[in-house]
Amino acid sequence: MFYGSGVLRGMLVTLKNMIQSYFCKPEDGGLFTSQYPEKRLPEKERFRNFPFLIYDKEPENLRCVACDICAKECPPKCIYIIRDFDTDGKPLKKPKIFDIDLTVCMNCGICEEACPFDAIYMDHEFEISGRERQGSLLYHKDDLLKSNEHFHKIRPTDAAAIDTRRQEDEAKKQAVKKEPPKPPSTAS
Amino acid sequence: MEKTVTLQDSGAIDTQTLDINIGPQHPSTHGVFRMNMKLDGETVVSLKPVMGYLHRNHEQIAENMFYLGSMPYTDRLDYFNSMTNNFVYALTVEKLAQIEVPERADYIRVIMSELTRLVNHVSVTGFLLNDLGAFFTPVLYAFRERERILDIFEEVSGARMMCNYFRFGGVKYDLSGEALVAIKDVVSRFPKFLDEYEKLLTKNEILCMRCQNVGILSPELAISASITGPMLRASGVNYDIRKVDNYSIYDRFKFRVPLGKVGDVYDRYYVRILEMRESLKILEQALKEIPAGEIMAKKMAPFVKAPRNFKPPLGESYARVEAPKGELGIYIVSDGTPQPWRYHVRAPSFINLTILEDLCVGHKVADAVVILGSVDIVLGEVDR
Amino acid sequence: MDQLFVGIKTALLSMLGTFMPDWLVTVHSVLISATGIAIFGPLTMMYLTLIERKVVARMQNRLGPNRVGKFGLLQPVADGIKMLTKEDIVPYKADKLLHLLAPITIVVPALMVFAVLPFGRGMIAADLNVGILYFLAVSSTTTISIFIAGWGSHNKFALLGAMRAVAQMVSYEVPMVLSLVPALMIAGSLSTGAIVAAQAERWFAFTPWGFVAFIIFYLCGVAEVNRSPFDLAEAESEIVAGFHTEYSGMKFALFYMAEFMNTFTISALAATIFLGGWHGPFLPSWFWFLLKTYILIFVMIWFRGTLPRLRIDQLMGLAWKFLLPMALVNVVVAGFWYMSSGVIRTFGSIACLVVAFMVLTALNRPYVPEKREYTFAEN
Amino acid sequence: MTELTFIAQLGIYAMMFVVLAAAVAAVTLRNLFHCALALAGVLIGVAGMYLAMHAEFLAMVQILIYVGAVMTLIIFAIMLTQRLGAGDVAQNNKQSLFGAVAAAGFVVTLGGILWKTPWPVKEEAVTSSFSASDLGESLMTTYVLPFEIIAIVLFAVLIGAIVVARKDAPKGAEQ
Repeated sequence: MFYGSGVLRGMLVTLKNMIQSYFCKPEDGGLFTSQYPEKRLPEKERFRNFPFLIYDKEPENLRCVACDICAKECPPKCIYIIRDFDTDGKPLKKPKIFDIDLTVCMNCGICEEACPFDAIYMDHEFEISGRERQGSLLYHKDDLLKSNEHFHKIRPTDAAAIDTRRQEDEAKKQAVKKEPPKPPSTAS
Repeated sequence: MEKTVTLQDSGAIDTQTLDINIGPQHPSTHGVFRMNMKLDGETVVSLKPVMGYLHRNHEQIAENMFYLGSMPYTDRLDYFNSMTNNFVYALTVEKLAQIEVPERADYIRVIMSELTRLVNHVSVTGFLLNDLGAFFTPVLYAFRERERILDIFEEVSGARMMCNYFRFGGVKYDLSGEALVAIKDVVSRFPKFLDEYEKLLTKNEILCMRCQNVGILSPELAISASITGPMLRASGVNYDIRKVDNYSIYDRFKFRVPLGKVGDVYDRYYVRILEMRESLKILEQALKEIPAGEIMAKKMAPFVKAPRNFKPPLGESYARVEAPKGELGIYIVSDGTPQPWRYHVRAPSFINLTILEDLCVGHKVADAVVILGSVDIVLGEVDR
Repeated sequence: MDQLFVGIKTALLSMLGTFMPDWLVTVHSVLISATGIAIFGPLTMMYLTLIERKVVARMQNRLGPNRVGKFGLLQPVADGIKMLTKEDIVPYKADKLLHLLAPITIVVPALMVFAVLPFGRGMIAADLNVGILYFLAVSSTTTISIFIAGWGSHNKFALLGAMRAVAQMVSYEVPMVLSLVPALMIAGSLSTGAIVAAQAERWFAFTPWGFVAFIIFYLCGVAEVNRSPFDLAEAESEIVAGFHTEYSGMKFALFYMAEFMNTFTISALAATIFLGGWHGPFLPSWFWFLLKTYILIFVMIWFRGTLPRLRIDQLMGLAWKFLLPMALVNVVVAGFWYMSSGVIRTFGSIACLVVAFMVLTALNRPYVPEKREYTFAEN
Repeated sequence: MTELTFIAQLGIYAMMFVVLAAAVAAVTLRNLFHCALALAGVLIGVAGMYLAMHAEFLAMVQILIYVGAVMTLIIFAIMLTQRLGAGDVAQNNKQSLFGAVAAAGFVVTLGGILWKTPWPVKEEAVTSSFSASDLGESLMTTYVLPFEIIAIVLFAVLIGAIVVARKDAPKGAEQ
């Protein structure tokens, strides 16, 4: 049409949006920003942030056996594990030191994939801040430990699937322990 | 201020060029990128791009890392489209190790990369308008749609921008029911948004004045400088890798490739809008035909739990993908060990930047900024 | 209600008159209206910044500032305190005197211009019989302060910004003055009060020439104030922040204040000359004046929320090759409108103006958007 | 009302002093940009004096023309030429003594003439209120010929300026 019509049509779009922001719902053109601290968006289950170690019921019997696979798999190498030894020097299946440097970790989730003992999973908690660069953001074992209930709370379906799988392995192991293993010659 | 450059013929007053740095820290260089410009008044006389501020040694790290380890690093290449970066890395390794990808995984991959194309094109037109001076309104309309797609990425892969979702031989998680419903909802709502977006922008006289016949890229220069992506198609050259290579399952979808005629900033802007409409067509077809089934190749099952002892056979392979910014390719030479011997990324933004000087000389300072915006670079990919 | 403020002033003066000699009372009457303006000016500026952020936010489907105070009402106070406490950095090789002089010389004209605006019936601080000329003269001195800012901060971007700003302001003053000529011609006097009186029964904007003059004056006003789509001087995407790149703290706040007060005064003047100033059916006169002015300010904010920016040579082209001839044609049409009467009066002038518009768009071929077609490759 | 006129008188004398000071500064300052600003100060001071003598129209036109346009031109010239605004321009050269003598001679002769001529001041010219519309009428009726001639001169100047500017950018003009 006439020379200024494109500009006017564009301005009508912004005016329509301005009016809609008062009257419409967020889906069809209304205010789609949420006021963060007061009102939070629903968390997605697969959302992954920094990892955490799982323990069943008490913090002592954590699932991690200090096999160091996740430390080797981690691309930016931010996990540091030292195995625990009992009084007379025999290695134990528990980590004495398990540090994750959150300033280095890029929450890619490969440690969760590689861990054969379902010991390390990605957390949902993202409001983490530290006053200085090295100190508080280097999480030690006790900062990382979280209960299985917490895991169920943040990731219900995954936690349930993992628990059923662990129960089956448990049952299979019990079954194998009960009747003695057949001699290898007769194994087909 | 070095020697004076006499631009007019002899006898006229000789002027002095103003040496200006549209420096690494500047509101409209889309990241840390410096343009060392010589100006005569407002007109650009010479322009030297300076890059490398965001170099993170990605290729060297990949050569000391086992294969799956550098998958999350590919997210950081073109941090706007992490899915297409993963796609090309997965394709290269699958070509190297001859891995067959199941049907459903291929469909998921196409859906995800077309969604990233929507995210990228809609944000780029928004940023282009930002360089033109529209005070953030088009960008925020674009980001409203981008948010909806990023929510889908978060629901599917776990992270909004750094998805790390593709695996060699398939994808990490399956596409749940509600995720499919959410994607259908976004895809059905997008055309209405695009019409409103076009009503705001395409016929806008000021946009036409500022973008038409600015930064014209001739097809010959584009081909000789190996420009790819929307920039090449805006100059009228019909070259879209989805059609040329037919990689993955793109040959099953009916879609067209929009081509411009003049090849200026306006054509690059409008070709991207038309490409978004084509991506929507692909998404509709893919969402209709997605089959049920496996999402991970049988061959790769043992390596899911132990990624580090995945050793592809000896040899080299180069796969390329039509990333939203152009032809993104990864070249790997493997020596049988779990770590690639050579790993190189062909970054489209880097190569599209080489002709920035030819486009900008003769235009005004304001045009140089707009031309940089229309070239659509992301410094993560340029500096790697 | 209409004479509320005038009543307050007269009451004050009579109260003062009891114990003061009468010459001191006249001095006080000037002082009262001066303090009235000195309070009103910065106050509108503060709340204009908030209104602008809220309106542009709403256009972008978000809320805008709502943390400081109930609906973000204390946001301007917070901004003010922030500006006061921010360190005021003067570049090393900059010219200290000029760097300090620029913000002062840009705020003074912005405040002086309020004197001539008719806020309501009988509420003009100084009803000069050269009101409009006073407005133009004072607002043309801001070009020099932009020069001082550009040169004083010894920064290439500031220099570029100053050059652009001055070229823009000088070349937009000509069509602005010429667009006022028809209104002054019909009203017969330069004083703002007389112009408002002349629009008692029919606002100038409702006459054909008045509408065109209003559009031209308004566009030139937006350019004069360096606001979008003509905000070339402080184009953040090209030359960082133009002439006030090197300013921070209170000096930057002064530039900000000058820009917003100029926005208010230009809209107020456009409302006075073309939208019948404080004329309005039953609401009090000063309310009508503020309502019209804020509507025009809303349109300026609306421009900022929507339109991209013009390039420097297109900007010049628009002023010299489009607005100026249009304003000249408009002066002739206004004369024709004044002389003729009846049907040919309105239709004749409208036809004339439309033809001029078409001819000018035809002549400005490079600025008119071309038709583009795109082919689709199948394979 | 005598106190008011006394304060007004005081104000006018203060303004005159400021104008004189600015004029001296305009000539003697080292940095050329500061001189230009001092000149702007002088012009605004002169406009203030017109206001004091109730010639509002003349004051406004003075500011509009001189401060708005002429000063802009001067500052443009200073900023655009090399090394002019940088502030280290040599102030005086060898002929400064000879210049001073010539200036003193000029001041003396001018002062003498000013002092001796009887300024014929008619009574009603001072008190008559003079508005812009009277100026307009007189321009259109009695002085219409000079008005037209000035218009033609300005027109010629405009065309001249465009022609000069055109010659400057023959190559890049039509890009």
